[in-house]
Amino acid sequence: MGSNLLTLTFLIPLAGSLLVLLVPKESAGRACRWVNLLTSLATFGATLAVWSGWSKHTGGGYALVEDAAWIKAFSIRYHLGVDGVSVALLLLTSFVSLGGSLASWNIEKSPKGYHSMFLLLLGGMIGVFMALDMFLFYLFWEIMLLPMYFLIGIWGGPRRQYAAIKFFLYTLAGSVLMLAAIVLIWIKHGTFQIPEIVALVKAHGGLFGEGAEGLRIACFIAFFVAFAIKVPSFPFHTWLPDAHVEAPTPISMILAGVLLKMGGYGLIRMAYPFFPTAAATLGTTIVVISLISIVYAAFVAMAQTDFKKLVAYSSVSHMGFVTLGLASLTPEGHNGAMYMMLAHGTISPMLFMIVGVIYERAHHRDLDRFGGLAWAMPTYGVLAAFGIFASLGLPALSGFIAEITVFLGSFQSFPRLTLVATVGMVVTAAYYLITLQKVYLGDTPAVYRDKAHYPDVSRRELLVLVPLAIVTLWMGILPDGAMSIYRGDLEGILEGVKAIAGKP
Amino acid sequence: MTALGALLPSILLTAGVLAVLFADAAAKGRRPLLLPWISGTALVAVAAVAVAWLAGDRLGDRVVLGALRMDAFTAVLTLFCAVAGLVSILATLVGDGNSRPGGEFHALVLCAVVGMSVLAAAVDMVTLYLAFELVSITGYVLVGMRRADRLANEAAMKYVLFGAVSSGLMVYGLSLLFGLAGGTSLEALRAAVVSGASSQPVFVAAVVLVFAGFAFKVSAAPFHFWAPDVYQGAPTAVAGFLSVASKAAGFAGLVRVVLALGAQPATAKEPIASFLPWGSPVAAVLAVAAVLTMTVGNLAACRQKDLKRLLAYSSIAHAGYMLMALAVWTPNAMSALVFYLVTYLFMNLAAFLFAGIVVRATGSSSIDSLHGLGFRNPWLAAAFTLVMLSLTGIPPMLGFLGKLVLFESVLREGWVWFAVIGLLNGAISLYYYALPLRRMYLEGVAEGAPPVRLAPGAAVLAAVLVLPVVAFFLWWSPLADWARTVVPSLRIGS
Amino acid sequence: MTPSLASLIPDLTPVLPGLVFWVLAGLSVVSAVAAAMAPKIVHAAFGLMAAFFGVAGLYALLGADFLSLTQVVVYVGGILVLLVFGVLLTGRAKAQLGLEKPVRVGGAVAAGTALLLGLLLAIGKSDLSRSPWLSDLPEPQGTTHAIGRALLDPEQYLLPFELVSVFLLAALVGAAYLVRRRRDAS
Amino acid sequence: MLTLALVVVLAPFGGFLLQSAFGRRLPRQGDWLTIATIGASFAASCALLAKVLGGETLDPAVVAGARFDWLRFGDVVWRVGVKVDGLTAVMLFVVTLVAFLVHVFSSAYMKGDPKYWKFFAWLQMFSTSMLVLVLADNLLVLFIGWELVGLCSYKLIGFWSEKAAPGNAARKAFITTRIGDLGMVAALMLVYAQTKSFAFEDMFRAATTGSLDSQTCTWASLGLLFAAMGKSAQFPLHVWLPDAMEGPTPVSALIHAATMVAAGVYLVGRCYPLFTDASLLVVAAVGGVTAVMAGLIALAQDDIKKVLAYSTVSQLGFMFLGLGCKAWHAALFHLTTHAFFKALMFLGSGSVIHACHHEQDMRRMGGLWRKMPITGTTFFVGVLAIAGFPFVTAGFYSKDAILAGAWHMHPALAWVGLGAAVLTAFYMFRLFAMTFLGKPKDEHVFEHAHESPLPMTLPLVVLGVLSVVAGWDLVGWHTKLLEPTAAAVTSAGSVHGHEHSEVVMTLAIVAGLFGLVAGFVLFAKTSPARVAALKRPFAALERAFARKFGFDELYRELVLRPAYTLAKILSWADAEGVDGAVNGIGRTARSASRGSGWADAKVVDGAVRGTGAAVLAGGGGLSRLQSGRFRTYVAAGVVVVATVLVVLSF
Amino acid sequence: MTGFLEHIGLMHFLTVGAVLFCAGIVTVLARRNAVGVLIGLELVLNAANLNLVAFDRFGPAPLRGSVFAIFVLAVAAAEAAIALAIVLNVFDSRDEIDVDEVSALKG
Repeated sequence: MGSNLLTLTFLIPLAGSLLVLLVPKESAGRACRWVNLLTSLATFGATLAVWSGWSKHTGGGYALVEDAAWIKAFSIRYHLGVDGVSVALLLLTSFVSLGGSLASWNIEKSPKGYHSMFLLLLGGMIGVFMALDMFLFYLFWEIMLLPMYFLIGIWGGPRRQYAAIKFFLYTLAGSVLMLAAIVLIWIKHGTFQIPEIVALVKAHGGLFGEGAEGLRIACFIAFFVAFAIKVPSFPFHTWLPDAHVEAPTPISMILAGVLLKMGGYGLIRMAYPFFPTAAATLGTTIVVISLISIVYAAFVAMAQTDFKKLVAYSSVSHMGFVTLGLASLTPEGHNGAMYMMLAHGTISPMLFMIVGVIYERAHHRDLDRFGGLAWAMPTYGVLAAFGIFASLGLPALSGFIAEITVFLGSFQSFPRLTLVATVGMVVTAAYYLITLQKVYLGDTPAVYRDKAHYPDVSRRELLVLVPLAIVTLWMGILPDGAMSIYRGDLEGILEGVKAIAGKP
Repeated sequence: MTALGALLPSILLTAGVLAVLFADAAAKGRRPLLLPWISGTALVAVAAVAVAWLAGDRLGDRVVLGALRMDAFTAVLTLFCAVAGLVSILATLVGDGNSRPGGEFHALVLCAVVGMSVLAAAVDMVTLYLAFELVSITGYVLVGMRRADRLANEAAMKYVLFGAVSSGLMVYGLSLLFGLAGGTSLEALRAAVVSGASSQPVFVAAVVLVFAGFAFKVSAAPFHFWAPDVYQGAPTAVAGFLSVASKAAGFAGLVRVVLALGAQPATAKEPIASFLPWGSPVAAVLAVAAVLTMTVGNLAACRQKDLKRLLAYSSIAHAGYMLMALAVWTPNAMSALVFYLVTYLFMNLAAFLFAGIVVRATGSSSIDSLHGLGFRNPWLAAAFTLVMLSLTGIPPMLGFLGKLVLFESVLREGWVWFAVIGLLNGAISLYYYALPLRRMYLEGVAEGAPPVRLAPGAAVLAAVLVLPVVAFFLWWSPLADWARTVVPSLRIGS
Repeated sequence: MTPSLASLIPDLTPVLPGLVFWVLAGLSVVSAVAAAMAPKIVHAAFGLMAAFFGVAGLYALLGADFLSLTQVVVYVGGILVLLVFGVLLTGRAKAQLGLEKPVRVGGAVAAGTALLLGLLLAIGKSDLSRSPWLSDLPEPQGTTHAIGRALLDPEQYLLPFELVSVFLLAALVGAAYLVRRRRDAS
Repeated sequence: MLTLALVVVLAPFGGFLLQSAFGRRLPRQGDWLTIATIGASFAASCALLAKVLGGETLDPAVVAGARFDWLRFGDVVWRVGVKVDGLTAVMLFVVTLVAFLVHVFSSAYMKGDPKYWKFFAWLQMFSTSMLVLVLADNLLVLFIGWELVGLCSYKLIGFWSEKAAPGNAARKAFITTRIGDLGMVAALMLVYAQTKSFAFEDMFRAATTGSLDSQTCTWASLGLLFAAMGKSAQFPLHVWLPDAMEGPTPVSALIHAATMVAAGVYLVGRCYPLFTDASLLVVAAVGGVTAVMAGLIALAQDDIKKVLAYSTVSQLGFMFLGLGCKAWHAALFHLTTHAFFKALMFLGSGSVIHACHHEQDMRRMGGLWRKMPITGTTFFVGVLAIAGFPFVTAGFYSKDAILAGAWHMHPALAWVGLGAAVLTAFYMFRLFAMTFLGKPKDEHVFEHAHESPLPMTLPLVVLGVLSVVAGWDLVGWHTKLLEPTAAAVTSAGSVHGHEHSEVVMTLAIVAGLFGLVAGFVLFAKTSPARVAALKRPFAALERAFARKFGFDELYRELVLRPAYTLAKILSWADAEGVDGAVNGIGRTARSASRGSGWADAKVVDGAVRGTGAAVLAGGGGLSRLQSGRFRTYVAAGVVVVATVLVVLSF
Repeated sequence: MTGFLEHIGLMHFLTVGAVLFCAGIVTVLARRNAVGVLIGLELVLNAANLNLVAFDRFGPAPLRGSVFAIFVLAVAAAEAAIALAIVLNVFDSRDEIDVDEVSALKG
């Protein structure tokens, strides 16, 4: 097991981030773009290697484990490992980041800073998905915050400072709660290692021993809030629209594509397995929160006039499915939630790229000022329609499979509440079609007709959009391919949780 | 450890004072760089002695001359204050204020360090009071050093008047304690407290009054009002010296006094989430003060427009966190306090150094003067950002470790709500620590702004301070273990 | 002097210490209040002087002869003179007016009385009050000799004694520096 | 047998891929390619029909082999496969035939349209998804086909989406059907929760053996009905169909006559075992009401395509009525016959519109028979068929069977059916008379009219023949096909095969003839002035019919407007409320009272800003305390010490 | 009647001390002139000294209080000197020593 492939995987982006800084000043613009692209490619390759490494690993538990003592005083270990769930999300991260690095091709404002922050962010994200020591997990979680603050803050839109500080404060407040919970666990049980804690929970039927149910629920809430801010679910979602509207296109892609999945991953890896009983008792509240996220965000999206804000709210709505699926504690629910993470992880970057393409040309995102773009830019129109219908949940595309599986799963545990969620499908259809019609159909105002300013989608942009479309289609028609990666481990985790939570 | 051995640091420093004064007189105005050299060597010598004490085990923690307890804690604090003094002197050469101070400046700094090292070791009320006052009056003069500057004068006046009144309260409190203990030594006081003196109402009154004095010294609420005005009026290096050295000495003195007063540590330890352990009045006062100080520091800082005032409120907030450790009062918490003090030293000195450099370069200490610094001098801006984030407690930086160790010790005692308030306070602090970042990076650079040049000396000093802030993470456990060794010598509760 | 005069005055010896105490206490308290409330700062300074004398008397009553003498010499002779100089030097200052606006004085007095109430309650309730009467205590001997030995005895107060020398040096240097006419352009 | 089924589906799908990829560059923009593929599919379905007629059914072994595991959850496996039985064979035949004819018709009708190739691509995709829907062996794949059909109809209705109206119509269609689909999703969830599988066999076995309790069955079947109402534009979800006429006429013919709308009926037919008596009653009620309502509305329409659209809605109502009355066999027979003559009439109206340069208002037409004999005659045959002209037309047999079934169930339902039949005959003949008979009302239109070219008239003739022949039990084709499936599908249902009760037949004949004669008298013979006079008393009624009973306005007020305002309020709340949660009720109440519209100055924007405001307010308070004056500093300290002393000493 | 005259106990001295202490605090709060504050300060220190001497006399340990008082006295002297120097500086730079006017640094 001595392979240190995992360390390599997250070191490549960090090394790239430093390398970019050393690029000579005058050719800064062109050179660091390429460094960024090559590093992202290398990272993607590394994740593929991790995938094959993982598939060759037989026997339960985590693959490619690297475990070394790090800080003896606090029994913190440099403990990395992957299972099906992490591999799937690692692949998603590197794939979306590859698209992101391509999309950040013409960043003029101090490119060296931008690309080094970009790669630092990538390193942080990859680290989060493979850390098995809770302290290391927290470390990566925070490392990722800093570059995101600068990326939104410096290269963002007009109100970027406000959006950046809001993003930073929200996530920091959440992670501070998580830190308290992590330290409490360490105090009571003396370990930061996730596998050990899960084993403890399995052995004693819950952390903190008998009679500490109140503390267990408090800790679960701490974890849940920290991750719900990231997901984001209903009460904590207000940072997302601002962050998205102000972030530059490639960063919105990564923000939507990967950062939101960390919340879900955290719930799957830590919140539910650590406190199954608390999860069961709070099940109904979580479902209600998810329902509000789905339906509320869909309605708010309908009233938006800024294209990007609309897509942001639709992300909130779709991510509501993740918490809904997880709360149902059924095989379909869990698999559906994970599938929604992967599906949304490919569809939303595509949508943000589409918004980015038109923003780069028109320099505004006001829905009412667009019209008939499908005729002015045909291929762009087709791709946009594809993205919109994928996000709408049209069958033969990945969105549909995820929604249906989550519905089937959550119906078994919360029949009446799930019916409320189906309303979301109609509202989503409504606002997306209204947008499609406002922006792409109808008559084309003169300004969008001249080819000079509004050329059709360029080869580079195609290189970003088409792979995402292909994956969405593949995941829609043959879902078992993607699902087989994480199904085994995810259901193993679910069995563990259900055994203790006492759910039928 | 002979009496003379114990007094070695004070002797060296006093010799330094005399040497500086004579050199200044001899040089008659032609102020060579001799003066900083003399004071520098004196301080380095003292630091060396302290390190020798720590390395060797000859400390034997005996009480010397009836007033000084030479244990590891004293050695650490002496080393701490010597280093702080040295850095402050170097910072003055580099920062704002007159960069070629006269002999008096060096003399006063050395006297202050004498006071601090004695305060850290004092186990007798009289010595404690004297050392406390020595540190204060040197502070008053250092703040008022720039005689021509209206603001400096105003700051000095407020500082001296507020300080005098607070120490007046303290002396009155000490007099009452003297009555209870029947003797001036803290040992006698401890004996009295153990034999039930703490149940007397006058004891509580005395505790509150004594705490008033120490609250002034460590700028804890409600005696923190002087700090923002003084830090803004004083030269930045002096402000840095006050915020680190005199505060650390204040904490050391407070530990000694609480060691005596809080003989029974917070006995009533409900298992979890008991917010105010009314076990002993000392713990209650400290806990309330901690929460008050943290909140005041963080809330007020959010509205600041001036960099030095912001750093003042930030140091008040950090005093609040340190008071938390005192309120919890367990061996674990004490080692966490020492650990936090070390992290606080590096962070705060670096922050005030950078503030000094910026004020010197741009002439004004308002946060807006940082405009576009990120592009005008990337390395300085990057270092300043790292320090700011470390003060907030963002991981891989040093500040996070300090907070982690601190909150771990608080949580271990089951004070969950106390820890949560602290953590949330930390989160709020991001808002004002990010203000400078915003000015430096997020607002782009005005074309005409001149690039800010960093003097080589300042660069070296900055590097020395910032390096541990970032790299400390790698060898974190040695410091944690070492901090743990310091505590047993304090002989708490035995 | 005819015994009649002596006999006129009632034999006060048993009551003398009490009488002296009340006189001195009265003097101190009244003069302290005067120092606080006097409209002109000069009157406040004189009030303070009277308070110093009252306290010096109390020290003598308590048998601390050396201390009452030092009190008179240092406080009245040194510090009071210093303050008076301060008052005169800043005489030209616009704000020669003595007291604060009435509402602030009222607030100050209220805070003061609250503090006094708290202190007296605390002291009253604790068992300090059951200490023996002054008159029952043994006769006080001269204290100067004992103080002198205490100051230089390494087991007692030798260290503070040395420390106070550094302290005074620092004060001297500092004060001199602050008030030196601007010889240099610092 | 299995390969045939696969060819039927994959041929048009291949056509779609090729056409959308290379359509533009192919000669004649690839219309021949698509016609060929749909032709192949039609041939395969004929072969399949012959095989099934020959009694050969798919042996289970082959079928099982054809299945493959699509998704696995724990121990549950979702299998996906193909199912061919009598019902499927009939549906395949109908769909592919009509699709083929529409392709041929469009090659002429759509000539010269800039996006000519794109039209055929989407026609192919539509056919594929319809065939997937029909061939699916489980409810999930059926649902996938169902939604894809919705997508294609969105694309085809909104084909000319440069103009706003088609775009809005397409969106309306998609969203209304999507609302219906909610029912399908609910049904899916209900069934899956208990049986953990979607395959029809498992479902029906569970339904019959009772492992699916009747309560779930009823709710599931009502869900399916709701979806069917959406897709087949039954009352109250019918609002989208008339607007869908914005699409090109061949689209209306293919989608809104034969296939898509029929999918609803097919769904109910396929999942018949799920329907308990209670749900069947609802089906019948919905069918009946829709038949009558649609008939009345059709009466008052002047646009030729809108009349046909409402007649489709009415006929579908008829079929649902039949299904509701357990006349499963009759309803599906009517489905097939209706497909033929309705497609005929739509294409006929297409050729009329094509001839009169896209003139759709009947009031401007008249006397076109002389100018367009073939279209005229075939159209006349269609009118007779739909009116149920006795013994000759197919319509008569199928409608009669439904009425017989209805009569058996409950006489009242039969009378509703008869009423609808009269209305159908009446408005159909009115349409025919106004278009083809009488004097031409608009010289310019009449002048210009000419007979359509061969590719448009040939399909009309074929459909004309079929709408007559289909009725005769030539080769007893529908009995052989539908009977076995009927037996398999309905439990001990009292399904009447073909037996006529004489009373009903005579009534049906009388109703049909009466309608035709009345139509003839009123519209061919009497002058328009007298007709107007006759109609005057019913003017108010007519206006109500014309405005489709105000359903559009009703929905706009009840559903759309509240939805938009709710969205606006929530969006404002999100920016102010949830975000500004901390800034106190007072301020939000005040800004809400001042005409809430989020446009007013953003008082406090966002939770961080909310908490931020609180923090800043706190900071503000403190900085006021930091007044710079020494006095306040000491006072604060002393006050605190004093209070602590006083408190602690008590 | 004469009882209250003979029996003078520790309480009496402590009370006088407390009154002096509070008078000092009131002076500090009430006086606007910086020198006035110094006067108040001296009063507070005197009160403390009085307490020390009183405890020394009534308490068991010999003469510890007086030594402490002497040191307090020394400190008071030095402090007064420093404070006065600073006040004079302030007077030089802005021609007034009114504690309330001197409030440029605030917020």
